[in-house]
Amino acid sequence: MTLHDWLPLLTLLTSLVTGLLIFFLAEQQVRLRTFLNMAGAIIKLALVAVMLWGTFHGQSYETRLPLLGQTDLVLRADALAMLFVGLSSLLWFLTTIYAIGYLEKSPHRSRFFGFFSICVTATVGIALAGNLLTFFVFYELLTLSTYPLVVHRGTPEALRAGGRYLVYTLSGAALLLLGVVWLYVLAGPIEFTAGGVLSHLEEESHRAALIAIFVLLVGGLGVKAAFVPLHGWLPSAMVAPAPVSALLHAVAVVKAGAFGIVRVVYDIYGIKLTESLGVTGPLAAVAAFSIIYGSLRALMQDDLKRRLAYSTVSQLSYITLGVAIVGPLSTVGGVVHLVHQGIMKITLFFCAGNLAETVGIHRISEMDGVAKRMPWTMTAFTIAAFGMIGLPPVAGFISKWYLGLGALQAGQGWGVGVLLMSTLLNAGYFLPILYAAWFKEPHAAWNEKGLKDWWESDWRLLLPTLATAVLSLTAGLLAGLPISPVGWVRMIVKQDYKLWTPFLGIP
Amino acid sequence: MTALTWIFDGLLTAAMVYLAWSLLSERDLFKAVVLFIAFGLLMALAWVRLRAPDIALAEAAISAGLSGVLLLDAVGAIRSPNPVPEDTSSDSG
Amino acid sequence: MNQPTWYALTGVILFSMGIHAFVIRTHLVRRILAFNIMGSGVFLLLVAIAHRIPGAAPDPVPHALVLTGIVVSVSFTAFGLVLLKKIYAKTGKTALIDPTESTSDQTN
Amino acid sequence: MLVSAGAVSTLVCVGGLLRRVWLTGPIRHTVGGWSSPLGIELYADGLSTALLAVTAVIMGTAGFYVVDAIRHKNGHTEGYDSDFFWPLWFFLWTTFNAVFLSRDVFNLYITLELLVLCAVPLLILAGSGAALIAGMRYLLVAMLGSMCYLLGVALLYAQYDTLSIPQLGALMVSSPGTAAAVVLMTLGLLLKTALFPLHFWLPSAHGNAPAAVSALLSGLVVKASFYLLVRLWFGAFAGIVSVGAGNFLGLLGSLAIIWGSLLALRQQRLKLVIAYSTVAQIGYFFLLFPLVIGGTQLCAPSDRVDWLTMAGSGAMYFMLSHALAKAAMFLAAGCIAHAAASDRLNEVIGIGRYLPVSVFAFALAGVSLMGLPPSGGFVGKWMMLKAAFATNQWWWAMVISLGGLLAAAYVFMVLKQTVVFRLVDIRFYEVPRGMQWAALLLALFSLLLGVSGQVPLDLLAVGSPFSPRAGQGWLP
Amino acid sequence: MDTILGDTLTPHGLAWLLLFGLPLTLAAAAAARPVRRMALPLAPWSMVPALAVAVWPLPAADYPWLLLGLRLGLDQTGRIFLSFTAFLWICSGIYAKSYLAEDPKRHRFFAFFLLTAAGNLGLTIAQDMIGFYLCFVLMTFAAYGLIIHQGSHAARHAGLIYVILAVFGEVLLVTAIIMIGLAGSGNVINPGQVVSQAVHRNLIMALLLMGFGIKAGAVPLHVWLPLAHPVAPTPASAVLSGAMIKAGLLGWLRFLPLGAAALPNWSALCLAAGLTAALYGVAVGLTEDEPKTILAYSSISQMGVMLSAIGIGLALPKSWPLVMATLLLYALHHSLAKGALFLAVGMTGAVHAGRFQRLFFRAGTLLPALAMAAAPLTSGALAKTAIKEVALLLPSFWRELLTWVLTLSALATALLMAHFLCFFWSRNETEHGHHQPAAGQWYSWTLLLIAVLSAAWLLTPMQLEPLRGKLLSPSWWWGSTWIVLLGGLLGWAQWRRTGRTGKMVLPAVPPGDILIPVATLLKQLHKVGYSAVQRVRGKDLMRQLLAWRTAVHLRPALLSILRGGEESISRWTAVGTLFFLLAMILLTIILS
Repeated sequence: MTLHDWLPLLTLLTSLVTGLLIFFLAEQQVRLRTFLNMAGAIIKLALVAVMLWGTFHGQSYETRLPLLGQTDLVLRADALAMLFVGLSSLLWFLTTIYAIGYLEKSPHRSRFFGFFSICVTATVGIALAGNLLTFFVFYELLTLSTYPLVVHRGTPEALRAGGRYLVYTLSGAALLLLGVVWLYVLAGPIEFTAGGVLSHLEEESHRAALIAIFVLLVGGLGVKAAFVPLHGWLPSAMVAPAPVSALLHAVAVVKAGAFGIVRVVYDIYGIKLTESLGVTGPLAAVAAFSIIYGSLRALMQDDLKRRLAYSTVSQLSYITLGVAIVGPLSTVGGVVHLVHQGIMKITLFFCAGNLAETVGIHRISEMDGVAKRMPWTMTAFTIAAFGMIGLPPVAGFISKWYLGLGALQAGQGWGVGVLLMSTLLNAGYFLPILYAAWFKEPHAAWNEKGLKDWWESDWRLLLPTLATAVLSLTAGLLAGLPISPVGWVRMIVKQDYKLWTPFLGIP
Repeated sequence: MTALTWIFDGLLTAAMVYLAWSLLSERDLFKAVVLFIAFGLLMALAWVRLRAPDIALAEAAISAGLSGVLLLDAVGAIRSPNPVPEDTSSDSG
Repeated sequence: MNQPTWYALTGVILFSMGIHAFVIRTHLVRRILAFNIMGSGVFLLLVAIAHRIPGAAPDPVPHALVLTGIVVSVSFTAFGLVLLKKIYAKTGKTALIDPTESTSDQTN
Repeated sequence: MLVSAGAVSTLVCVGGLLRRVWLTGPIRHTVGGWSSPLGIELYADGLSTALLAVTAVIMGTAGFYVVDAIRHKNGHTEGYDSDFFWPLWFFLWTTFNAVFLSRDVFNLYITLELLVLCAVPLLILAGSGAALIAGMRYLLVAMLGSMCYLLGVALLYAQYDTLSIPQLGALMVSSPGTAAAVVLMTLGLLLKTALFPLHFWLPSAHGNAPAAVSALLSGLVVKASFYLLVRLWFGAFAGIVSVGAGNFLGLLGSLAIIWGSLLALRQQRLKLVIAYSTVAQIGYFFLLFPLVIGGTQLCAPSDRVDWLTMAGSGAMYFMLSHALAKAAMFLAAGCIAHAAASDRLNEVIGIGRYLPVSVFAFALAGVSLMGLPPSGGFVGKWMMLKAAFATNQWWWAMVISLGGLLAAAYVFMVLKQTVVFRLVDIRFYEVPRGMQWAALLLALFSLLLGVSGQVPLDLLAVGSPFSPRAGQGWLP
Repeated sequence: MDTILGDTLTPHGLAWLLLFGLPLTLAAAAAARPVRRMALPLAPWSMVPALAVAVWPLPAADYPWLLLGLRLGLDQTGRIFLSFTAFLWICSGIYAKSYLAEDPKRHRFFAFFLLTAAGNLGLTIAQDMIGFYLCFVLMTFAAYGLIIHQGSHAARHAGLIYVILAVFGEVLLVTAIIMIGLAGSGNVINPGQVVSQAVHRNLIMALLLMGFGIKAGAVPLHVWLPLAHPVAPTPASAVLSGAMIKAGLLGWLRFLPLGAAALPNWSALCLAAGLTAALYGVAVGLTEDEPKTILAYSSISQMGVMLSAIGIGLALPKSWPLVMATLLLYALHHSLAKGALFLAVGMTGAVHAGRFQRLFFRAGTLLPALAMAAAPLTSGALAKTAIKEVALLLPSFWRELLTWVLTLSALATALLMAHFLCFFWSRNETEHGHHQPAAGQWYSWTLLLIAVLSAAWLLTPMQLEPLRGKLLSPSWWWGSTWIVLLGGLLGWAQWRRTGRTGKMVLPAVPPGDILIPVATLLKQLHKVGYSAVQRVRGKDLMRQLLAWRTAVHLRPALLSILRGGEESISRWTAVGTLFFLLAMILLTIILS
């Protein structure tokens, strides 16, 4: 075993060990806790950077530990995995800074940061999982470690939301487990392999079973990916503290679901099989419905975080739509949205949290003129909102562009219709916020909670927000670079899926 | 086997069944226990009939004797005036 | 029908009477009695089947089993009676209330 | 001192046995040189060794818990300081070992009776009226069950002239007498195992015993009669029981899962929640029967060896993990009750702040009950699910899944109560660390079963009773 | 690495970026509190490099790393567009500095002003679709800040209408460019062949015409224009009408398959829509009494003329170079003249200034108005004549129609300009309280007037040079003069007839005309839709399905089954019965 074989495991351990250590810290040991948090996040970032560099140059990293019979616990850093790992470790780093500022002086911080780190461990585990069982193990770990975060405040409302979260996610996981087991029985150990691993099965004799398994798997994953009507947990989970919402909506939970669907379609079933089973159509329909429904519901919310939550329901399904519209371009659009949605949505939640913490704003109707008080926060919000609408040069546009191209390429023009409809609705629920914040006069003095400083708020709340906003902007602006998210995804599509066509735009 | 033995066995088993029945349906507990001791003695006879003298001895001594005494003691104890329950409130604990 | 079979039949009858009484009687002493009757029935059956070959010496194994069984059932009886006395002393009851009452907390 | 010496020596012996079984396969030992049927023959294969090991772990850890509880007793005594406690404790341990090592139907009967005669006195040590009544009911149930069982034994001996399980397995043929014996023995054991709808005695017994005893009752005692049932159905009765019979037990098991879980959700005392959870989990174990027996008919002959062994090992694995987890839960509940002087759910609100270790132990054990990875429960569930699909019995897979969800419901119901903020601070009694860590240790063991699943699985496979080669008759 | 960087590090690569980046940087500076004092004086000059590039063009540059491969460069179209656009922005910028000198929100205005300018200049030099679209979006959304700058109710209403239409426009456009991109040109603007041969050609055409039509104020998508122009600050109105709506025209020029294939149906549609707009705009404008609104409707009318020229191009691909030259000329003329007129509206205080200034002001307003009315020697004459020349190439029906309508439109425009001038001048005399225009306003306006006079003649596209000589000959004068005179007379007469109040016989059409009924309809639809959605709201399917808590805690039936059931199976008799029953079932199963 060389260091190469241990890197994925080490990446996992950086946050796991941090989390476990933090559990044992007393509430008052703020400095030590902060040090541990930051050290863990930075070491993880460094390890991820090394692996990214290696993956980019064609190296592979794999840790294999015995788990059960012929099935190992496999952690493998392929390009798709690194996309997700890179996203989550970077955003973890930022969210940790944010959370330290956000939770200053609130109780139970050791518990919070402990579970927080474990949550990230689970996410990285999901990303690096090299087979279906490993994926499932971390998928469940994620559910368990997020629950304490959702109910962190301990209010009746939080407990209710936590209960809902559990009902949905555990039911989803039960479906998923059924699908996973069935698939293992049918096809033996399932290692994620580009192009799918089920090609050795005779499609005809197993057709019904394969479709049933697909439905189970996607149904199970769809709960976390917040497909309508499996999304009910997401809007109520917004009672959690803002860093948790950021985790739920951008980094970990919903992403895990969407990422799982990508894995199922590309690395388990393979495009060919998925298409010939005839399941892509219904999947695309579900995704389209979620996109529209989520946007419509978002339009009706006054609570800022609720609106953002429904927006997630809608945006998440872009990823699935990209996958379900079978084609290289839509794949690029869908998969890259995994990253783009993440950085944009986390910006929005950071902003919402910052507004709530600094000036006590929770509802959109209270946001009149807030940009005068918090121009930087609202600038970040504006950038991210434009990205969500899909306007250039923010990252969201790149996703939309490829999704649209892909839908047309696959001869599914209705997909473009869905995108446009969604764009209009997104504009419908984001632009009024921007208008109110920038152009309306404030009603009364702000309910000041933040620092009156040179900064408009606690710098730990502001800096991560600005960083992610800049990321959203650069991810779109520098899309031509091979190391930009979309460049990376193009590489994945080219390498892993062998679906490269000359239409991908820039070589 | 002779008819006599048949008759004896028949009577013995019939008596056992009858005794069992009556002791199980007897209203007076004390009487029931006495009937049970009698039943035990009949059982001992039955063991002898089945050529199991070792069991017969054991039955007479242990089952009829020891059990009988214990039962009588217990019946005596619960017939005595009802003691005040010490602490009923802790029952649910 | 031979003699052992006759006794075996008696054993079955005793067992059935015992089990019936065990279930429908509530007084604990009666239950313990019923248990003993059941036991006697089973033992009769066991010894009866030891006479598998008519005339030959009976199989010693069932005898050993029955002896052990008698010891066990006496232990049960004795322990049951001790327990009964304790219950009586504590609660003044000689019959079992339904378990839902003793777990008691199933109200709304 | 004596207590630790006893515990340590037993642990060492079990360890040695485990090593030998692991290395050389099943061991047979005839006590005093007398062979069956009169003599006592001891037999250790992978399954029994695993059970011995789990018993040793639970008894050892719970013993440690008790020692600490005695040392720091508060007003809320649970009867650990009785003079009878330690003798009964070690007798119980002995009888467990005897049950798991016996291999003839009568020996098993005797050991099972002895088990009851040790368990009920331990149960009533709590001394409350409810405990006495629960103990009495348990005793009566044991009486009824054992008599039925014994009648079955008599009927079997009458027909086949042997008591040894392997010999019976080779000889048994279908006949009304045999069928009656099978039914009587099975029903007697079902009653003792508290399978729905015959579970009525269990919640009050397990809910009213001292916590450490509840841990043994729920963790091990019900397993003993279930173990017997497994040995019989896959050893002696293998030629008799049909797919329908297996499905019948599976059906009862499924009902138990639903019924037990729903009632657990309705309880307002922590220990009763856990007790009803045991009712539900027992149902889970019984899915073993349809999975293995049904599998013989429903899957292709070439696959049978693997899948049936997998189903059996999976259920056994689930049982082992449940034993550890359930014991951990009761010990944790004991800590909570010790601190709050009550185990009513509305009086332990927010206790997690004061007893983080105990609540964490409860949560970890809950993970295992729900069958979430990484836990022993997950490994067992995984294998059972796999077997269900492999033998084309997907409906049992549904039940298995549902069971996990229902378990999650009541586990989180408790966790929710204990982790919530409490506005008014209430003083709790100090809970000694040893008690808390004992619970956590067991929970961690249950988790460990999931992290390194292969070793115990290999152990279970040593002379597995579920392999079609081992059970001679039940292949069509 | 070189392939990724493209031309980024070459001098011209950096120059292009500077051209685009300078206004952007200054916009950011204008928004940032610490440096905004320094930013404002520099603001107008940040557009000078753009003008310089229009004069001395640079080779195109590629930036593969930016967006999906940005390409900046200038062709002939771009050059002319860039020159008048940049010029107008510079003039407006200087004007605005004085005009808004005391506005407390001037920094915000300049931030948006510069952002809009950056977008407008950028889209002129963008040679790839995504770059073009990016700049188009930037311009569109930044202009919102200009429109609602005053913050009045009317301004907010105009802003709302504008932004709704803008979002629709963006959606249509992005669809169109996605389709074009997929049809074969990737990201590079490559009209003509690609669109004309695309499978979805008609759809793409419709999307492009509507998408850019919103910005270009094509009827019936023009409704934002008469609302937005009057409420925006004057310099903003000038660029809105002078430069920004031309961006829509540029979009058509860049993306439609002009010169590639003859599309008679689309040509007919464009011609019809354009001619209708040309007349409709004037007709509605004549009923208005607000100078800026009148000018806005005039713009609608003029854009209609340009759309009909596009229609000509769609019919005659071979003559496209000529048609395009005409269009460029027309756009140049209209942009400068309309810009000058709008700037004049902001200088009404001049009538109270000295005599010379008043005279200069009057003459200065008359000049662009005459140009609009195509008086001889003006740029308008050149542009209109060119279009008439081009119209002669059409087949007979359209040729006749176009000639007639163009003549009619010229007359109408003259009438409208007379209406405007009478109105404007008279109002100046009656109204008081206007500030004297500052020096910067005079100075920038004068600069623009000079351009109105000269630019069309200096920058006449090569293809139209013969026309220039023709127009200078007096024989042509009469032909155009009588129309101007007639129109002017009619306008004056009308004004006199209504008693110098400008009140019309016809009731004034509210600005936004067809928007009013449409808005009412939409409001009703919204009400119905909203109540329908409200009804569905809260009925979350999954919540109903998975409400185990409800099931367990609230459903009394289930509760009583649970409790009663557990109680009844706990009685010993029940246990006995169950025991017996189970035994019998198992026995039956085993024996069967």
